[in-house]
Amino acid sequence: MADDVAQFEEDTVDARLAAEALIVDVDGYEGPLDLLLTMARTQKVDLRKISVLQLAEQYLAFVEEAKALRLELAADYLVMAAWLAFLKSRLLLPPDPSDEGPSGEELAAHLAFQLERLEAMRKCAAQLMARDQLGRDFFARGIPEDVTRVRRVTYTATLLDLMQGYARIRTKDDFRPFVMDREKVYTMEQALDRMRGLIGFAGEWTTLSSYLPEGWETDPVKRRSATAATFAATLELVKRGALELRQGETFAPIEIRRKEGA
Amino acid sequence: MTDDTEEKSLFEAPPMAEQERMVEAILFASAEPVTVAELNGRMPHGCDAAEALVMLRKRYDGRGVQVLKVGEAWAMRTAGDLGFLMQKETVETRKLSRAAIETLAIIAYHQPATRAEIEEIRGVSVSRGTVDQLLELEWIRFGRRRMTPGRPVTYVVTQSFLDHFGLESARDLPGLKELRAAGLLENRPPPGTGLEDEEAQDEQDELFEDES
Amino acid sequence: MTDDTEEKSLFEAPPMAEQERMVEAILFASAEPVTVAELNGRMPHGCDAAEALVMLRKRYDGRGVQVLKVGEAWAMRTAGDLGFLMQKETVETRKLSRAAIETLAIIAYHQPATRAEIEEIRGVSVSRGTVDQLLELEWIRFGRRRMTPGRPVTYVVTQSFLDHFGLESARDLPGLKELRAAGLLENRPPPGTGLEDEEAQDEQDELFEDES
Repeated sequence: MADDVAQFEEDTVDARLAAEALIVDVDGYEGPLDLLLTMARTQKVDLRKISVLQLAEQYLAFVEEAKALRLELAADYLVMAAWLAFLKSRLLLPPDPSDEGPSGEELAAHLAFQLERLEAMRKCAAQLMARDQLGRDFFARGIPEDVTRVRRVTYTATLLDLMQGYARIRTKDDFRPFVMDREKVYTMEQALDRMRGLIGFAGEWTTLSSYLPEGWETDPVKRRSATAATFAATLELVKRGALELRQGETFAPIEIRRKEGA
Repeated sequence: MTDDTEEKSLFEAPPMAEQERMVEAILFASAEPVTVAELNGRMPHGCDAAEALVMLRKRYDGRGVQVLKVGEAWAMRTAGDLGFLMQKETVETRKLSRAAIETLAIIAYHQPATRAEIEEIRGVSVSRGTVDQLLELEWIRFGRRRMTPGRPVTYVVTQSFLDHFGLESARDLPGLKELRAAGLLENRPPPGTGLEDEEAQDEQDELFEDES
Repeated sequence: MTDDTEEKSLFEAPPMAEQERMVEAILFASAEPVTVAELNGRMPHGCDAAEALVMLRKRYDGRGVQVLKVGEAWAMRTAGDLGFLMQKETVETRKLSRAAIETLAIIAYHQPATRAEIEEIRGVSVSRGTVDQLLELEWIRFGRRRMTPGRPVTYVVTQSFLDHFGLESARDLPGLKELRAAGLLENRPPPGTGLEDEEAQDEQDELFEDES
């Protein structure tokens, strides 16, 4: 028996080597399980009561016959034959207590389950195809009306758009070629020009802020710019020796005076 | 009807209720209208499609689907009043054009405003389409005619306009001063004009006095 | 019904009879099944398509055209017993191979099913072409990947499959209950391999939920 198994294993290897040669599949069967199912039906019993041993012998006999006829079987048929030969040995020999693998009965039960399941699926497939089918027995609408897509455009605007739009129109006359907007910037050159004209009158200590140009004292942005420019201009004039500069303490008003003899 | 079908035999014509079912199924599945002759040809021998059609037509009276005569043939169609269900409306929201926004703003701030006044303020002509669009949106409507030569029509903003922009009245529109505070008016009034916001507003009020 | 329609207002949902007409028109016009969500989306605000469908289905009971549930969607189809009238409409379909039919049945009853599971059941390898053909027919589609080594793809049946075979859901597959009871839909691995696929069973339970 063990020799047989070895023999089959050899055949399997041979079959693999011959893979490129012509392999005659078993006509009309969808694989070894299908063949087994057909054989099982010849036992004419409920698949649950089938004799797996008898089935294995039937299959092995079939394979022997095929070999005698010099038919080359597809590899999976030979693999199945090897497995069934192994199963047969398991079923016939008394169980070896030291053996850990599944018993012959368990393997046989699983094969029976596989056959029953395949048979059940065959039946389901047949039932499914026997149902009324769309386009053959029942029909969909012959003139389907497509959903037409209507695109509607709505327009929107926000209050901000409106206000910006209005502001744009109302200030349109102000638009001029692009230049740096310096309306709130008082330059040091402007301050120097102004201070040069004024220092002649600065005989006494006077606070710097009193020299800010007219109209630049109230708007904080303008005042800051004018203060900075005027301060820078006075530093320049101090450097040239035209002015004197003092501050009583930190953050105290800065005072200026014409330098005597300048 | 199910009782009737039991009487059906191979040798007699099916009962009329059954014939009606047949006509119904054929008209439903057919890709084009079907003539009475064709119906009779497809139905079992002895059927009277014309009579079945009369019954079927009555059955569908007032329903969502109608049995209609199309030329010499018959067809089933969805009821005309339900055509709106066969349309899927996609609403696309677009931003109003700059010209439309400016025109709308001028009408809102200066209403009632004539086309000539709008053009004078914008400094460019106002296209017919722009005004029509605003009329269609129901944001502006015609006001009283101006009692000046030519009796030009005026435009005023509508309640829809106020609703859309969340305003109680057109008077709630922010004035130039507020626009400036909001940083929307960067520029000073043109030098030499001396026009402060309030003055400008007064002038407008004068201009449109009789209307407001 | 005509009395009811007079009560129709812009702010209330139309009366149920009117909603039924609408569902009727939409289903009638469409060759493809339409979901309840899509029906509600196309009908006026406040409509209850699901309720209208119950009424409509009853109305068409025994008629030449039927209102059928197809998965999560609904469709109108001619009655199966009238197929003999429709030779003209019959579409010749490519004949499926035995392998394709069995593969389809295995996927339907065991879904979600991996290729390995199909092969295990049929005892033979599944050719690429067989699966491709079923995918092309849109009768099967890819399901979630199985969270087992190799993360194999699974196959499940589609709404088109249900529509084609006139099934409300995969739960209505013929003999499903009996097969489950007999344990024939269990994923039973060969003894000794110890590969119990718990997840496969859970997923299947999900798909056939109400049935167990």
